[in-house]
Amino acid sequence: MSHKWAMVVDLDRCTGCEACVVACHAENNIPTVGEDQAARGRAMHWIRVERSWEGDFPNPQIRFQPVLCQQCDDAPCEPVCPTYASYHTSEGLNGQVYNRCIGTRFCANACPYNVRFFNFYNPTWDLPLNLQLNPDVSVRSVGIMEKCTFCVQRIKSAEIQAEAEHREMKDGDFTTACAQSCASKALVFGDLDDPDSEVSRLQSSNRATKLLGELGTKPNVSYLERGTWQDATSG
Amino acid sequence: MERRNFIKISALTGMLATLDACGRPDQELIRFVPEEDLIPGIATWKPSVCTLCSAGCGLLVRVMEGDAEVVRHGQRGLMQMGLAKKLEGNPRSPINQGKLCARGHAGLQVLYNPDRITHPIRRTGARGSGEYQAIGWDDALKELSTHLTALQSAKATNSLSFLTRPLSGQRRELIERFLKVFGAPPAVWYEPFDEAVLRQANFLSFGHGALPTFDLGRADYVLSFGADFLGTWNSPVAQSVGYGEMRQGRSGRRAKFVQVEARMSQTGANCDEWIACRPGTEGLLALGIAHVILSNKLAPQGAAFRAGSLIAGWSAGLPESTPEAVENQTGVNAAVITRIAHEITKSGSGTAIIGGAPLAHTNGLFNALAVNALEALVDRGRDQGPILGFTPDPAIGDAGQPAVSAPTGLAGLNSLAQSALGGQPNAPQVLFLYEANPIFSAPPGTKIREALARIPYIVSFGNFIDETSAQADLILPDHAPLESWLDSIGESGSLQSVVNLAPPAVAPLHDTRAMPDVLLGLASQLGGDVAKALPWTTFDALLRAAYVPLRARGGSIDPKTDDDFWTALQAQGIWSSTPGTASAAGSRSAAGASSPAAARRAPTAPAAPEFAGNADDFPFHFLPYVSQSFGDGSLANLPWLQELPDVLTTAMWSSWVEINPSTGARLGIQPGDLVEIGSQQGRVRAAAVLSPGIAPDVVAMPVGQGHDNFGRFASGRGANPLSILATLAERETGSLAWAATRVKIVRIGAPEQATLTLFSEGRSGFPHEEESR
Amino acid sequence: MGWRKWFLVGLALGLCVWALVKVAPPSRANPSVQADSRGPSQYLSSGVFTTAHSSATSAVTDFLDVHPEHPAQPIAYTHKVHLANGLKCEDCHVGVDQGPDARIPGVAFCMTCHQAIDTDNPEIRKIAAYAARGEEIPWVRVYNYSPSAHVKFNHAPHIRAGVQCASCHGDMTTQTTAERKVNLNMGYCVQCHREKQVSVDCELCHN
Amino acid sequence: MQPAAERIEKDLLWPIFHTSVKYWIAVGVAGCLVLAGVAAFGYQLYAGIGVWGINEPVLWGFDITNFVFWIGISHAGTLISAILRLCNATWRRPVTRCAEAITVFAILIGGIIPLCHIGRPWLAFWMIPYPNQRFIWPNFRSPLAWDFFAITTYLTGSAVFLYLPTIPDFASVRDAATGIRKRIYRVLALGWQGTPRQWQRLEIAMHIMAIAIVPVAVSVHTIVSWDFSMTLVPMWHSSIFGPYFVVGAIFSGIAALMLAMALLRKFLHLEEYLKPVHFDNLGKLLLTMSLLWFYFTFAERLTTWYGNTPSEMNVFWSSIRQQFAPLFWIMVFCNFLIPVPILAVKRFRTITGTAIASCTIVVGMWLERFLIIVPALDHKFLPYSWGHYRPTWVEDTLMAASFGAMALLYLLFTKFVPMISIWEMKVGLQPHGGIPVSTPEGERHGLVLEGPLPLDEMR
Repeated sequence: MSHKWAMVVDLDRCTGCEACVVACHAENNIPTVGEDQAARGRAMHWIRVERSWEGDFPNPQIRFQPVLCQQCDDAPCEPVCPTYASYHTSEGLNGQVYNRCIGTRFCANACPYNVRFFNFYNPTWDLPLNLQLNPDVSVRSVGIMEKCTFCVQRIKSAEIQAEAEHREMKDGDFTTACAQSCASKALVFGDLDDPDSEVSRLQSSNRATKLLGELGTKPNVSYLERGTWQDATSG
Repeated sequence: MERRNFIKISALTGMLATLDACGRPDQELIRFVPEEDLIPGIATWKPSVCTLCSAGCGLLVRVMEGDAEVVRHGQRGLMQMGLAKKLEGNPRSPINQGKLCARGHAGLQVLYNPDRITHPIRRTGARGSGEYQAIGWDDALKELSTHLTALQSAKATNSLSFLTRPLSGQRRELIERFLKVFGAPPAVWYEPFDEAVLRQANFLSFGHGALPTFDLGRADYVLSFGADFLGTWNSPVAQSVGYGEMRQGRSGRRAKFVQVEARMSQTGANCDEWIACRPGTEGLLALGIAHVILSNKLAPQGAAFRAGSLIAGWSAGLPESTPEAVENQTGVNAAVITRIAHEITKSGSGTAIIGGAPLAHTNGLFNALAVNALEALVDRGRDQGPILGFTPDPAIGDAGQPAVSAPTGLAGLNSLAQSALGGQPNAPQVLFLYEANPIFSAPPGTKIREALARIPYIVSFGNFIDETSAQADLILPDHAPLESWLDSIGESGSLQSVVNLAPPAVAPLHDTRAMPDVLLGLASQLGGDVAKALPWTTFDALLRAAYVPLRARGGSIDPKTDDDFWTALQAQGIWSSTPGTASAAGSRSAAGASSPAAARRAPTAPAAPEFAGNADDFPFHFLPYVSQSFGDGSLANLPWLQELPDVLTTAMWSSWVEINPSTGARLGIQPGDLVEIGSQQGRVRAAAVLSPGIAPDVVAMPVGQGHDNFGRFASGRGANPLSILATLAERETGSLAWAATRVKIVRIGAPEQATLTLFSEGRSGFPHEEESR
Repeated sequence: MGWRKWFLVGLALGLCVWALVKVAPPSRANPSVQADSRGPSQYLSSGVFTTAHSSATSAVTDFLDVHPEHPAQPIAYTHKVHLANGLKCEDCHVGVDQGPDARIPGVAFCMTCHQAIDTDNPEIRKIAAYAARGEEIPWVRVYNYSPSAHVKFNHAPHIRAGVQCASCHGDMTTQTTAERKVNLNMGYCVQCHREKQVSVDCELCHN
Repeated sequence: MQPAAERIEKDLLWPIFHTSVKYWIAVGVAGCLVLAGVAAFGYQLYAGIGVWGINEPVLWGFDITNFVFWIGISHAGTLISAILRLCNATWRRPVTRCAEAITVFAILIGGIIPLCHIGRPWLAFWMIPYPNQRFIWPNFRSPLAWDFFAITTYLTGSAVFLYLPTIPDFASVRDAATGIRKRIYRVLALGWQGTPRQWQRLEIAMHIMAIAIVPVAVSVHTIVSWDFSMTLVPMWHSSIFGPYFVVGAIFSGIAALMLAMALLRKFLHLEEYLKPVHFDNLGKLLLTMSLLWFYFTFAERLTTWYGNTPSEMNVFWSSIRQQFAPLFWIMVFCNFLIPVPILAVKRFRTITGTAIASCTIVVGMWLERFLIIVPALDHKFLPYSWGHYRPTWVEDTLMAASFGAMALLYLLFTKFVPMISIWEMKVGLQPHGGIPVSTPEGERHGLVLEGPLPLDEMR
């Protein structure tokens, strides 16, 4: 059975707590770059919570929007890579093959969402912080581009598990680290090829939009817009 | 490559490889025989308890085999052992329901922190000089027990003091017992942001001296007075779960959420309507809304039960608090007050929450009682009873929720300091320090630093050097939480009683010992009554004795024998009572009326807040707020949290001051400028952030940075707002009124002189930054 | 005009030295260090784990995909004998059919049999000595991937698919201590996957 | 009045056999720059490319700016000399060689820069399609792969194009030199004897090359422009980029050429060969290109402004009004406002005048590359992730090194090869301005078929 992995982000549920950000760091061996590097704009957050202000005191409006790799069907990052390090996997993910990456950084320039992150140095962990590293995920070295993989290591192990139990994968067998940690259930991950999955259901919501959809990148991450409050008193 | 060359090269390089391997320390270390039998590459999930805040979320720890450098019987070596790789929420926990917040995930970095103290050390240089010498556990404990026996023989047992943060569960129980039998005064539970005021208020209004539990998933209208309930207040994960439901969980019913606060918090950022209210007048605003409700008969007057009767003039319909009058006091438009009163009563099930800054004023208790009364008035529930409830206390010994009576927070700290400085006969001779860092987190007025300098012998159980434990003479490092037996008793966040209990998830990495085990060891060394009162040799024995009785209550675990119960409890990590019965017991009810203390109490008259510093010299209210990442600063040494961008300002690795753009324009302060905040107590410097989400007469600053001695990740970074707080206390409960300080603000220099690291370098969305660009 | 040449060469060298000395790489290891106190040492310092190679040699061997073919082991173990005595691979290499890695048996495991069997054998005495000291036997890995390959291999599915151990590890019945009979490089994997018409999607192994 | 054949021989071989102190100093300085660059690169390899100023989201900075700049410079020589050869402009003769030399060296430098800029240079060979057991090939959909092939083709092409017409001159050096030099030049001259058949073949070969190199040259810079325009990045994704880049390339190329000519004329005392008429002609060409460049720039900016797409306007204003405005307006001055008057007015179109214009244009065109690359990356679609780019000393050093390398290669070239084609000059000596009487072939090629003057006469 084929899979089409996708995520739905409900902006009405998102509280901007950033649990997803740290969960991602923990799951995917993302290095902390330190203050001076962060100041140079080299902090690595595969998922970030973008915040925008509208209006002014006393009525400021704030919008939170988690942005991660949109796993586009027509990804601008893929064709530009001269070595196929960035390519489209058989399951429709935007794969990033670390050991094939020679670091032209073309993919990150081509990405409209700025969700690709470059290892400007060999990442370091002061001992024994290295013991926190997840053995299922490779630790990237200098000169390599990296990005959200939809926790492909979890996908793989879930597939292997299902195969070992001689069954098809089902919705909820696994989820990504960010979605798993999301208390308000703003992030939902699943398989669009499974019509009964929750993502399939949510994606058909009339609040669903795509980030920069007009660019035609066909993202697999959908956003559900914020709702509004209907005043019961004024009927 | 051709076969022959291949062999040649491999021979050569193989040789070289072995050569350069010889130089590597990890090759020289011996390998210990593994202690447990793990299958490589396969993860096992072990329950644990999150200790990074007091909410008591249940954890599942992903444990996998790996090589670690450990200390066993005094020797360093490599061992194949189970290593914690990831923390997840425990789905069994009724509190966090399998979810986990940003802080929680970073618990891993407490365990693996490079700055942990790896073995007992004794101070050799002057206090705070950082000169220590390693010392064996036996010698350390001997030294300690000799000091204690000296106190006993000198009949000065009451000059032993224990300074820690509010704990729950058996650690608290153990400490209390130890002190009691030893003859020492009760421990000082200090925490800058303790919730004593709210507990007292809830005790009076609802008969539960505990933090509230809001079933937000069912709410139609949430009116929050300063409570950052999605970020840092009470039980954020539980409340976030409810929030998600109240927004999109029910088709066709989306609750309205109104936030009242002077500085927009992360929670406030999510609201539908944001109301800036004059600091400290939240209670008056609540009464204003109540007035409209009562005068328009929008809700039956008796609906507030006795929560209302605690407010003067309630029965008369609060004639004083007309919207117009309240507008003058609070600065909130009368029309808005009236509208909200109508909306909240008509919306279905509304609820009012108070937390954070409103409680941290001299009139905090009044604010709390007023909001509680409003809550009682509007929260009549729709179908399944009111939104507000209380987690029933499983009543295990008296180890449940921190008692309101104990000398909590500021009061306790003050008395400790005064007795030490005053040099009375009962002045502390020996001080135990555990998980409290008052030198960093207490206002300078408490003189705690000077007081500690006077105490002859200080023992710290901390596993990090921080400002306070740097004063210690002897440091007996505790295990990291994931290496220890953990237990906690849920105070809020669930309508079932919840008991978390977990065995160590991983074996200890360093030569450390759990504080409870050390105390028990001490007790047996001291002998006599102390030993009799604490017969257990290890903490887990104590835990078992304490929690096995739960089996009688049924609940989530229902085994045949005590042993089964004990093993099941360890395996699941959670015991929770059966929902139905529990919620009935826990839900707010007239039960409060029966609490005598409340009955005796005279109705509270509206009170205005007092502030330290007059409005002319110090024109701004100073609002230090609990940092999303660092809490009260005790988590500032976790790199993941340091590099986590603050969601509103996107600041990393630094602290900042939030100022309203109009104020900035008036004082010629540009975004990123270095500014100085001065109060009567002192001054701090940080970079300015111009934020539309703050009132013009308020400046806000996150707590957590500004450590001068807290490991490589936190030291010398940012500034500590607590260090300029006045020692004002809430009038009745005496807990720290941390929002009652007034300050002035001066521009010092250009952004180049400040260190503000923003994750969003580009147009951050602050309209004013764009203009300045 | 020879001296001029030398003068210029000297100038050039001087410039190079200046370029090398002037600035060292910005700190990654310790965020709290100041910008001016940066030095290259942190990339090698033992207090820090980095993905960099421990030495130039290891970098070169890694680049050339070169491995010692028959590393010396602390114990002169013989697969030949054990297999001849009817032991199966997974008896000792536990977990190979359950997960990604196969365990290399530890001293405790060896002693379960060798408490009794063949105790006079000097090699077995060595093992006993390890056990007595409470030390693990420092076996040397024979088959492993360089970290820079960023490759994840999982034994279990291969075994379920009926791949013989020998097809990747050589015929152990003829070996004493393990030898790297097969150079497990990507070409080897891909070839087999193609023959068996298994997916050769990069992310099957690289993530 | 044309100098006599002997004078030509003597003047043009002079620099090869005589070396001045100035020359050594120049070589020394250029060499130091190159060595510094090598050192900086080594340091970058050791520490990681983080020692550059690039960051998220500006992942290309000085590196690609210089890459495009040098590829641009490389477009003068071959293209011009090819075109001039094909339309048989006789005044081209003294110009062609130094032009072709510029091309070869610039493309060489431009080709090396991408190898230095990638994160893991030791794996650069993966750009080459070679059969391997992993069954992996380069991604031929990637503009970078196209670049790789385009540049290598252009490099070999122009190298040959430079070498062919040099063969007879190598022969003359060979005959003039002694000892080891003689042997070296004998090899280089490929046993040139100047027989009619050799002349004929040479002519045909040069003709083929001249025709073949033009489309290659055009394609190269078009492909370079596609590195940008094939993406969705605002202000990059534009169909005008192909011609725009080619024009810009020729523009900067001619400027560089004229600069080189002016310097050669001064230091190699070629006043009688590189005459004001050459600068005048090329000056006119430069003027045309300047106007063309302005037209393209104007068209590009105007359409963007008129289209008023928010994402594009962010980039637009950032370069016209906000942080990049100073650079932008300097560029306009350097590329248009300063050179046009100088080149348009006959009185100013002197050697000095054109040299000044060329200088400003070289600077201006470098700025143009920078302004195409950085502001766009700086202001991509999501304002939250905008960034800033500040180059570090490493990038500065590498950039200086690229100029140093150009100077060094050129200096060495002048030392080993006559900078003006001796035999072509001699052809110019023929009566009727080099239009011979004999065979129709000769007429087409403007060449005398009695073969060159016997070389022994020249001593």
